[in-house]
Amino acid sequence: MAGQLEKVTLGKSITNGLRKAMEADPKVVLIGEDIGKLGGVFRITEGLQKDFGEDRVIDSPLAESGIVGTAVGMALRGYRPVCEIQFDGFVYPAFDQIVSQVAKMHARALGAVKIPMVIRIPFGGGIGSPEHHSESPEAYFAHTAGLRVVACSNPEDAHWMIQQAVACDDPVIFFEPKRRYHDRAEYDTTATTAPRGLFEANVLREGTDVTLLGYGPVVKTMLESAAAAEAEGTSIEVIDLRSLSPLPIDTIVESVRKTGRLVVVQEASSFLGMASEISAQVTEQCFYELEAPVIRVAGANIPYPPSRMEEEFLPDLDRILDGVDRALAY
Amino acid sequence: MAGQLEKVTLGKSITNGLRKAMEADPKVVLIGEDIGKLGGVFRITEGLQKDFGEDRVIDSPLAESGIVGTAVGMALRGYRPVCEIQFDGFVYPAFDQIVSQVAKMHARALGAVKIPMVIRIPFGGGIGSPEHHSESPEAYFAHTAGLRVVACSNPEDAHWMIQQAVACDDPVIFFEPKRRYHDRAEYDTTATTAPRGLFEANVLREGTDVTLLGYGPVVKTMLESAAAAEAEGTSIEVIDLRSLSPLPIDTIVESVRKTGRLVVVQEASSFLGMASEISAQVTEQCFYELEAPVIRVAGANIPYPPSRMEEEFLPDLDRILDGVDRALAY
Amino acid sequence: MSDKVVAELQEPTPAVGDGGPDMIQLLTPEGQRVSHPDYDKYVADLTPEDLRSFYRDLVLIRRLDAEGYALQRQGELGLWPSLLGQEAAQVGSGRALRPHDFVFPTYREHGVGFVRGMDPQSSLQLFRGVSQGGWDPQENNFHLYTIVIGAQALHATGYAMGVRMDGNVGTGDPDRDTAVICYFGDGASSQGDVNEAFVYAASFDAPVVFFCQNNQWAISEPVEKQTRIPLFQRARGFGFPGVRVDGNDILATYAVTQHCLDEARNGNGPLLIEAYTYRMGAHTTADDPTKYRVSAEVEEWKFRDPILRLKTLLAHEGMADEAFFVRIDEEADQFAAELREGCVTMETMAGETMWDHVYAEDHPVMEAERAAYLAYKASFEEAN
Amino acid sequence: MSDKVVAELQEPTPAVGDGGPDMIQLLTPEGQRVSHPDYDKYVADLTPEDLRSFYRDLVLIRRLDAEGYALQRQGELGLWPSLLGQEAAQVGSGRALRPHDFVFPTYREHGVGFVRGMDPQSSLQLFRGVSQGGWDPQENNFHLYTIVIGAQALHATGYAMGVRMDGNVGTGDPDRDTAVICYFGDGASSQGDVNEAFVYAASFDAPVVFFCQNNQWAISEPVEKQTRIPLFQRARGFGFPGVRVDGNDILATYAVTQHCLDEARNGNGPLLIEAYTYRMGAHTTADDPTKYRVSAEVEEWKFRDPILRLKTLLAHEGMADEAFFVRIDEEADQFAAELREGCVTMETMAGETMWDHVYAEDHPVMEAERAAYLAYKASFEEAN
Ligand SMILES: Cc1ncc(C[n+]2csc(CCOP(=O)(O)OP(=O)(O)O)c2C)c(N)n1
Ligand SMILES: Cc1ncc(C[n+]2csc(CCOP(=O)(O)OP(=O)(O)O)c2C)c(N)n1
Ligand SMILES: [Mg+2]
Ligand SMILES: [Mg+2]
Repeated sequence: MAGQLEKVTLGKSITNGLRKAMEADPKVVLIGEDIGKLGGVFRITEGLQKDFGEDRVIDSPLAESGIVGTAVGMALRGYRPVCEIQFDGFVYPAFDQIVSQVAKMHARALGAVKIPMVIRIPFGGGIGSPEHHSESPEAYFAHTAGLRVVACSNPEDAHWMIQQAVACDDPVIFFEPKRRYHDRAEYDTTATTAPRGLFEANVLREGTDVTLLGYGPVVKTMLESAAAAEAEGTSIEVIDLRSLSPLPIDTIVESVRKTGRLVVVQEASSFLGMASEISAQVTEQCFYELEAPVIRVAGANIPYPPSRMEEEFLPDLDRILDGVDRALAY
Repeated sequence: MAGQLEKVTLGKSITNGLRKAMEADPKVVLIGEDIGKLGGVFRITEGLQKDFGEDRVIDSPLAESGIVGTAVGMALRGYRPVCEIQFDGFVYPAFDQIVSQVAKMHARALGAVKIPMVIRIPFGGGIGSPEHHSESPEAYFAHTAGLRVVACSNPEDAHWMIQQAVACDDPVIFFEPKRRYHDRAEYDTTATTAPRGLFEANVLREGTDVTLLGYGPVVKTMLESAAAAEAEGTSIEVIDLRSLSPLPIDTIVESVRKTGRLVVVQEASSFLGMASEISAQVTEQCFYELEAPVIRVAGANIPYPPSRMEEEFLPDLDRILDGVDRALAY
Repeated sequence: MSDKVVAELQEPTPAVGDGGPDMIQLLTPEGQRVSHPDYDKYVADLTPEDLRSFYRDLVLIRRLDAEGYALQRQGELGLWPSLLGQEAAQVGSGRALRPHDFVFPTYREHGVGFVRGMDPQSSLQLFRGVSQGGWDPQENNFHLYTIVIGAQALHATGYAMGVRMDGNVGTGDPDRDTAVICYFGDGASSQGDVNEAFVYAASFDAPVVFFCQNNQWAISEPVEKQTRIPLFQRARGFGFPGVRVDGNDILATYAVTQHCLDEARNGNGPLLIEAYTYRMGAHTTADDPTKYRVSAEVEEWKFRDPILRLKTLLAHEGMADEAFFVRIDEEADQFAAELREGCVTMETMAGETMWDHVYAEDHPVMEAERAAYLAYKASFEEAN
Repeated sequence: MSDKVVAELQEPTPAVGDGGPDMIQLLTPEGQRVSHPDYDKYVADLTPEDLRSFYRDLVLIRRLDAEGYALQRQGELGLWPSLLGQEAAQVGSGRALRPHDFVFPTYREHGVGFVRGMDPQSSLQLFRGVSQGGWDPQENNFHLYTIVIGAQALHATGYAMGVRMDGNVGTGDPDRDTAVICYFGDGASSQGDVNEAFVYAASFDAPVVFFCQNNQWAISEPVEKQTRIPLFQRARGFGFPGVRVDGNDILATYAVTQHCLDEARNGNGPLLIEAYTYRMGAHTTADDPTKYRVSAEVEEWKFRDPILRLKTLLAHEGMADEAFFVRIDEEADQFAAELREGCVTMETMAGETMWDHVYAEDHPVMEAERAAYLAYKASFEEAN
């Protein structure tokens, strides 16, 4: 049977994915600030409270530790809560609950309880917002054992990944590239199996000279960079990391063994960011294959700047190509 | 004039350092749980409330966000607060205040206000404690722009570093190796100038075959490992990192240029830990000098285990020497 | 259960929009001056001149707000959080402060900043995206805007603890005794930090007045989501006084805030004021309130407009004539034009300044990254 | 300020050790049964057999505690948090629960766990260092110990929200209506999480009873550091009932907890109980209370011993004879011996199990690290 191709935004793909997850399992509940009537500040939960009721789409009081902490309790009662954190910079009040409870409770119980919980976080910059609305806090979570951390970059992935995250029996921190919420792509919205596992990387474009790796909002920029480089005769392999923890290291290593060069892109500050870990692991595994050190194209080690300066902060096409050039210069 | 050599424990050295800082500047105040009459659960502030009064050694209510948040307010009023967090695993309730306020307020004010604040955190394992009492959360802070992060490893350094941290006009996260609190060393307690800057690494032992780098509690183990290796004919250079952020990368690079091999030791989980950042930076700067990839001897990527298993988790002499062997095997 | 507690819990919660019998009011929505035995004294000395200047402040900040909104719509600001409807709460409380008192605002206290003497441009910087704050808090004893909900409550408490440590409480010297005021919203009352601030402030007798503008909404969530009982009663769980004032009544707000600040300065802090008011506009320009609230509610609150009622009083009591009102409107026009001019000409700082104020002391990474950035930029110049 | 609020705030805080007039008591320290109009009914049906079994529980958990202390002193446990003095608070509240109610303890509720039917060894695992918890919370509806102060208050609230979502509140069916009880200490009342739990629980009418054992100390800090007013009054700031009970009086604790659980099950949650008690020992075996409290205070509390007063009642009312008390002591000796035996033979798990339960689903890093660990270990075997 032919699928139904539809052009859907990334945001709406998450909405649809959440709806499917809620239809599939009555234990799935959503909790967060303004996610009911308003549908969330990004409208990701739009229409869901109307259809599933106030017990399944819960407008929470204004307290993030409360959102995550009560969700832990609901998980213990047999629910599968999906928390919405309104913006990246507002997840920190919940940090203690996430690091000391969400991440560790399964281990504490020697497996006797599960915390099948998703924490959705719109992340990254580029939307012209004031302080705390443009951060990339993924490293804090990826460093924390007991959590799984993923980031989607395109509508079809978003649609599937959110469903897979909800189905996962472990806690998943789910990063959404907020400046890509309105990006559209066509895909089969009636398909019944996911194109790939939640914790797999995706080679979006094959190439031979350099591997370009990133996740979330920068993936689109990476693809544009690869296209531009092709025009100049450089063949770039582009990988969407998708899973930050566990790290799909085999896919990365396989690509680096082929190209000999790796450029990792992220909006987060470079110091102790994902690119550093990837650099360490890839260098360990490909010590003799690497033609150049792993090049990190990342945010500066400063607080996210005022929005009128953010273009100078964010990795753009030029900075990515500069990174590629630096890798090729070895 | 000859100095006064005294054998002092690491814990007592911090006590003495705090006392000197409080004598030197009446604006220095301490705040934390149980730091008054009890002198803190590790007795680091012992005697200070008696001598400086309840306004300068403040027993706080049981709330860490409150400790750090009110300290920010005191800093704005012109004080230099030193916060004590009782154990590493209890810093997370204060995470939001640290990441979004302590780290960013100076930048937010374009330099018009300073937050000269120290957050002392006893860290690391090896003392047979239950959950949350043995963690190594340094990477969370080192990843956060706007903070400075240091760790002491021996009494003399502890004595000076705490005074330097208090004198620093930026917020400093000050890690204390709790299982070394009772270690003693002899030094000149009457000296009036610090042997080195707060943000400098210290080459503790020169060597030619491998560079061994670490901070805090593992430094002692590294020295023991180097001694053992010498007996087997391997010459190890041992560096105490001291400053995790900013990273004294030049000292590290200089050593690696000489030895060609680097092993980094930490108790924290390897994924996105300090060793990964150091690996990335060193590989970038010493790509052609490295004879082997940077080897990371670190905690496993699991929550800190029950104390009867912690010996299997912590980097010990054997695991460090195994790392050295792996570096030498290339 | 003790009968007293049960009785208290059975006190009826006032209907939406009605502040209930506990609410302090000195000026009715109709512009009638009403008397209150405890609070009359705080407004007794106000001259017609004072009241006219109150009026002027209200009009100017409403205009400031309208201009902020317009500038956002025209793309000059990225976002604007409107204070429409909350003018009296802000001016009334702001005017009750002494210069050496210290203010911790949220992101909506443009009016308080204005009466503190802040350059009105200041509020715009953050929302234009040219800085994340950018003023010196010590200049007008007005701290930077805090966006993370509730975080400033602890800063205010710590600052007030510092004031007490300095000995600037209860000396009886009005130039010395200092109070701290902390603004936050109804939604913020749910945050751990705000409640911890209550604990600390009570434990250390901190000279801080918590000023909660209950504008009935936290984005799309009504105040009933945050609390079952009137918010001013939160304080009684922590052992300090709470009072509800009509936040659309500038006289009552001014009086109650003065009283509470005095109490704090005298060493009887902390205290909580709930200013019962209403957010007439959207949460910010990014919000669409039609999704979650009925316009009838907004219409009802129009009858309680804070400016109109003072205008009525001034007119009825003959304290101001038509010419005065015209003059203020003209001043507001002028003010708005300057504001707009200042805004559109506000410059974005050069990229390399990003590294300038991350640390107060030298930092090698800042230097290295700034240098790399400049070299990278220069490489484009060269290429051209 | 409203006079009522001022009046309330001027209520005298009871002196140390005296729970004040609001404290519910059914059994005096002297073992006298006193009557209370609201609560007598909850103990009216208790048979002498019931009271003897209360006594047995009290004695056994005191013995459990003494054994925990001794085991720590002998190096068999890394740490032991003693419940000495808090036996009645724990047994009284624990016995008021129904099997399908759910308990969220701190690290000190060994007594509650015991009356829930937990294997007494369970409490020892964490302190012996062989696991960080290690039991299945669903087995006795008794959650794992929570060490991070206050974190469990949100878990309990969320669990109770789930109970309500399940429709298991207010049906009138005793096998269905479910309450959740959350234990925490006086110090914990200052944590943001506990106060957020109050907000959430009130907002969602969660069937949760917050049970605060005010043992007067949070390590070295007296309860006055955390609050100016009696802790049970915290609830009134959040719009739900709070009650203080004599936590050394097992009858009152049993009665008040039953009442509050019933209220919660009927949909009238949340509620707060402050059990006024005393930590007779050190905070844990790592603590030295001589640094911060006077022994006279401890001596005073000895007169309020929770076990002695029940023993007096049983003896005076002829509900138990000397033989009974001897038998219980013998049972306690036996119990302690088994506990000790179980503790010292408790095995440490093999190193490679560290990776077993970090994730519920397969995780490549766990597999890789476990394999590397085993290979590393094997390399030593080979070397020998
Ligand atoms: C910690 C945190 N969580 C979420 C947000 C997003 N947010 C901004 S304003 C707001 C509502 C605030 O409501 P209230 O405290 O009533 O203040 P008001 O905006 O009504 O003045 C929210 C949820 C935030 N800024 N900080
Ligand atoms: C978040 C956090 N901060 C600090 C600690 C260290 N700590 C353990 S128990 C305790 C005191 C707790 O006092 P209280 O809540 O009164 O309970 P009690 O121990 O008296 O039963 C402290 C500070 C902790 N476990 N968690
Ligand atoms: Mg509001
Ligand atoms: Mg206590």
